[in-house]
Amino acid sequence: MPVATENLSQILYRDMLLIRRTEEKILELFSAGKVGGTTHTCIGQEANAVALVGQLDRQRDFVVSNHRCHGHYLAYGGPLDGLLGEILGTANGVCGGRGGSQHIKYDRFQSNGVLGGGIPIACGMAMGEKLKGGDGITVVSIGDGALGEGTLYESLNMAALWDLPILFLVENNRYAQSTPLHLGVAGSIVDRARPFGIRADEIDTTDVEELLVWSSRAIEAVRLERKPHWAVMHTYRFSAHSKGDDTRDEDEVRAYQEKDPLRIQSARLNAEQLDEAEAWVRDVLGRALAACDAAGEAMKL
Amino acid sequence: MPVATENLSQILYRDMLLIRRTEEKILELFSAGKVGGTTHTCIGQEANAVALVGQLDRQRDFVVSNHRCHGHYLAYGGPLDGLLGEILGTANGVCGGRGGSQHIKYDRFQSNGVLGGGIPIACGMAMGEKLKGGDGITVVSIGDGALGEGTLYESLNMAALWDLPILFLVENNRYAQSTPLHLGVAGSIVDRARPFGIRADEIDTTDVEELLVWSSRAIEAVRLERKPHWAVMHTYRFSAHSKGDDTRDEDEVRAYQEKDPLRIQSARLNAEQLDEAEAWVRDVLGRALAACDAAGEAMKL
Amino acid sequence: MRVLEQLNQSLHAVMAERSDVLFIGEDVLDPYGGAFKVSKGLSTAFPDQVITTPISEASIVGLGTGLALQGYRPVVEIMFGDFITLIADQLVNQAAKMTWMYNRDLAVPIVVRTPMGGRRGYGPTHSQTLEKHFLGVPGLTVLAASQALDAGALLRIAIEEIDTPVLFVENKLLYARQAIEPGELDMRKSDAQVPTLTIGGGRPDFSIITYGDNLSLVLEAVAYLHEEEELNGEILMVHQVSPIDFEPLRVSVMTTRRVVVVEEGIEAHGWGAEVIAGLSDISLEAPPERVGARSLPIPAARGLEEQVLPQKQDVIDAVIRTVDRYHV
Amino acid sequence: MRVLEQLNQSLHAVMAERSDVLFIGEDVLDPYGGAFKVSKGLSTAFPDQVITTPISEASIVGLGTGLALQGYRPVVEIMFGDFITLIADQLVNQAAKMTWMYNRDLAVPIVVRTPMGGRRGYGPTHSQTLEKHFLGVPGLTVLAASQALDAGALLRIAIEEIDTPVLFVENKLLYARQAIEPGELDMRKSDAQVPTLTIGGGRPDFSIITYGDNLSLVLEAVAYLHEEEELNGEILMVHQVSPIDFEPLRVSVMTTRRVVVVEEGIEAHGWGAEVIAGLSDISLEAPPERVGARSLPIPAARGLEEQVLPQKQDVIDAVIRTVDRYHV
Ligand SMILES: Cc1ncc(C[n+]2csc(CCOP(=O)(O)OP(=O)(O)O)c2C)c(N)n1
Ligand SMILES: Cc1ncc(C[n+]2csc(CCOP(=O)(O)OP(=O)(O)O)c2C)c(N)n1
Ligand SMILES: [Mg+2]
Ligand SMILES: [Mg+2]
Repeated sequence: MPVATENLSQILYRDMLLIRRTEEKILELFSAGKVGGTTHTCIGQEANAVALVGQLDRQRDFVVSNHRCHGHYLAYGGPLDGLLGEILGTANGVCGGRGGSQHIKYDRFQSNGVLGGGIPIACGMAMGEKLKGGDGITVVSIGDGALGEGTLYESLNMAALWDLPILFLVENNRYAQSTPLHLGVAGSIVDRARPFGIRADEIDTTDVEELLVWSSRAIEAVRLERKPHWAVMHTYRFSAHSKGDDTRDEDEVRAYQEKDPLRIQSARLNAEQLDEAEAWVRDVLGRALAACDAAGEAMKL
Repeated sequence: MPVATENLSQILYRDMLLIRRTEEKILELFSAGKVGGTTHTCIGQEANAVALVGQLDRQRDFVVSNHRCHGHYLAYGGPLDGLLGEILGTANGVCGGRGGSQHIKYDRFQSNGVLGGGIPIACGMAMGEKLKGGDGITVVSIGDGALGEGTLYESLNMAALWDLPILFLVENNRYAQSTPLHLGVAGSIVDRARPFGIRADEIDTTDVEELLVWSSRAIEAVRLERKPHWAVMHTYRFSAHSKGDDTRDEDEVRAYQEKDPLRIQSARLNAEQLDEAEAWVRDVLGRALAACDAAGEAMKL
Repeated sequence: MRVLEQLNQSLHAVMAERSDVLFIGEDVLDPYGGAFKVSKGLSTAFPDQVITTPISEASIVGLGTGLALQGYRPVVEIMFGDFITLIADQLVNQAAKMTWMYNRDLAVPIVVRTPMGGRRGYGPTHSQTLEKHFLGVPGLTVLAASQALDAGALLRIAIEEIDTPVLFVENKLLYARQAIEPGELDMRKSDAQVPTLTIGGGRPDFSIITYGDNLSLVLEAVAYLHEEEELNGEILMVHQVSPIDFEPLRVSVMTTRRVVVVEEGIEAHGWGAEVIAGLSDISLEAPPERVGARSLPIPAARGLEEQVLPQKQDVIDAVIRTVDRYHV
Repeated sequence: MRVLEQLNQSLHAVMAERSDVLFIGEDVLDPYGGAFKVSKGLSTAFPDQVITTPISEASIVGLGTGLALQGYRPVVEIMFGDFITLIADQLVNQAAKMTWMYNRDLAVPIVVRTPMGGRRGYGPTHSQTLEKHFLGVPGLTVLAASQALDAGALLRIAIEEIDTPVLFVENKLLYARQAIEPGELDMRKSDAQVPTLTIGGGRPDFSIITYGDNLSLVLEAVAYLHEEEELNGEILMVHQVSPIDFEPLRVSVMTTRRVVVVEEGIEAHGWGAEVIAGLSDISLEAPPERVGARSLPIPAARGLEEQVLPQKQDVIDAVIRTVDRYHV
């Protein structure tokens, strides 16, 4: 647990580190054959999750995530053992092992593996909140690849027509599976929402502290003005799309790794703080895995 | 048949008049219970069809139209008796009575009643033409209401990515069925294509001669540059959405009728020319109806 | 009262009672009141509960799902049943899966209403009976209104009582038909949440299983067979099209041992296939019969449309085959 | 050779022969070569014939339809069969209708290929067997590859010979399976354009009708029943899932009078219902049996997935019921 003396930089680092180590562990478990199916890790993109989703208020805000959802889930505050259990197919999985890596629901957070499918649902959730007069917002996360799905534009139109309090979090990691941006996305990403009359903004950084300030403005805009917002984060993933299916140029990946959000953030911490974070994460992760072991295979239909 | 001495203004008027009188006849036949189903007439929008579709080259250009397709069909050069037969369900219908008012194919022209459905198909036709190295273009027509369908944006993305020779003809008649523009379409119509990197242009006139010049530029841009173009025509329909289901403000309709494209064009003609046009249309329409009578009810499956 | 009024009045009543019921669809505002007028008056009476939408079928169903997750009970209208192809992903991969997939006590009480069917000359993309493609989807309930059971009451069950997504099918021709008054026909009601009706008295010679507006032509066929052939028919009017409650069907067929299934959708891989398969452990006097549309798009011209869609005579012929034909 | 190589090599061959065959899909370029590697090498060998697309399932099928209208023979890959919900409108209301609706001699030779099925732990939206929702669509042909018939040859028929749109179903597990060599099994081929295989010699006691990768568990079940119960099974391997060619099925069932239909999709309203209904004029010794998935989404965890999808034991039990059970 965070200790009282921890400062914001430490907390951000620790939260990103937890995501990083969890994703690494998941890939390791996959390689060891301990998990079936598929999974999509967000290594390299942790700062987005922590900066934006991490700032939401779990008591009132909603998140609709996609296939690459682990980081969003953890930043939202979803229990780690529930996530690992879900992926391992143990009985403590947050959805009892039914959903698996891509289909998770916890409190006001949910994800689904069909690209584009969650976007209009997020609009409905935002509209529900609006009708109730609540001040919660809904965040729906999509990648650059999901810009190909028509439901996105149908939803932008609805969100604008009805002033829905929804934040479109667009994580442009420059690839959709194996497809580089220029083969899948014509023109501009940030402009895609503008013709609908939706405010749009973009940021190209992996510095979690910069992202935090930028995200906080985006969140507050939606929360206070009760209008949609299109927030594009240019980013990069270091891990493969799912498991080992990486065809990107190694030099390119290496170049982006220079901007590893953890590296950037670690520069703000001293050695002791870094060790402390590692130790904390190791402990939390260890306990979560133990909980999965103890729970045993999910067998209850 | 057009007489040798006819000038362009006359031809444009006559072509629009043919559409107008045909649509009026169709509505009359409906009211008389001679036709089942539904139909969507384009009274008030004739100038768009004549100016844009009428300029296409039937030997090489393709048209994918929608539910409001009669004017496009006639401007393209589809046979009148085939259209009337199709709507009346007589054996001479251009599709043997199977398609009816909304589902027509003739040569390189086709229409379908599911909004948005034809747009990606038009992209495929444009791509086929491109692959063959032909210089035909594909025109796909949509209304303001169809801006709600996601396939449109999926198609804009494809058209831009692959430089497809396709012209998006957007007829904004300010209503989708009973729904006024502001309840269905957020933001800007002309801008909707721009984030994809597609050139877009708009025109707000019912003067067929102005539209002709503007359309010819749009067509030539696609034909020569082999790139998509988004062409928005602001217009108005005088008839009901389909048959008698009109809930628009009468004053509003009347105000727009001031700008009746036929009235505007008739000012360029003398009384004799006007009479000539009426006579010609009466004759052509009479013969087409007679052909339907002679063909008898479509009974062959 | 016509079925249209039953539906409309029921919506008025339930929306007056409950502010959590929302009506969503294209062109649903007054004075237009929806393409088939089911929503007439709603936007005037309940302006805050009616949402007219852009033409975005997939997304308005998604919108409804999100609202359902927020505790509302949305009723989404798809203007023509032919367009449910556009909402397949939202129903099958989203709304219907949520409760079970997330392992949550999560109601997703969205009702998607849509007019289906032909016989009005609307042509190939406005006349189909496509619900057959949405049967047997886990977590999705498919209901169909009829003249025989108060359609407004059925809609209310869908809105208020069923916590899964519901696809609620209304046949276009049904709107203008008079509801059958209690007592007008001899009928018994099963006691399932969504009842099946068993229509017809006396000792039946054959069973006809059907749903929706097919009842009208089935009634005519049964009357004809009674008068001309002295055959007594029992009609099983199903209202929950999927999943099927086989109990009342079995009771009838075990008595008659002759069965005809009638549907307006294309016969091949249709609803009738499941009915017959589900009854296939019953030993019948004659092979079961199916009456449905031919495997063709629905043509616009009247004379053609008639040739594709099932007619009264097809039902009569099928029943007679169950009397004359034997298993091979 | 594995089924994956059969498909891939066939595509290489047909694309080398014909420049009108185009391969369209998401992530289909080398070196990636498609999510399941069916397109491996194609973009290198035929750069002008391979189009990698944005993630726009509906529109890439529309694109293919437009290309088909232009005289091309496009093969469109949908990355997971679960996403065919997104292309329902393009297939049902557009591609499949055109020829007949326009009353034209108009070929729409688009092939939509997609990997279906579970047993790999992919979870609720990446494991389904959804082709059942696309059966009985006029103008649409649904084929399924198997180990028993050269899958590459079947795909070539779809591409070159069938002029209607084809939904071509490939089971994910099938890719890695070895194709059954001619002579390896005792089998006869029907002489339809898309053949049904009748597998098994001797005097059969029961018929199993199935398609796709179900063959692997059916073969195991049949072997078990032969060894342990001395029951002889005949397997009908269907490759044209819709419309069904009933002839070879009838021949077998008229002999055995015991039939089990096996499919991986959800049993209710599934393919098996049509098979049983289509054979329902044949007098059987015992009620026909269906084996399919339970009416639940497909869970991710292995132990759970097994409980939902049909297993070998389910087939064995069903066959035994046809021996032990009687009509009511
Ligand atoms: C409708 C649909 N089509 C295809 C897929 C397969 N798929 C899963 S992730 C993915 C790429 C998504 O790219 P992007 O949106 O950029 O997100 P990223 O993976 O880069 O985070 C694809 C094609 C899917 N899950 N859903
Ligand atoms: C997918 C789909 N949804 C709904 C309809 C019913 N419908 C037919 S025309 C129409 C309005 C279309 O408006 P617009 O695109 O502006 O064209 P206009 O009728 O004004 O020419 C609607 C809702 C349809 N045909 N297809
Ligand atoms: Mg991406
Ligand atoms: Mg309009």
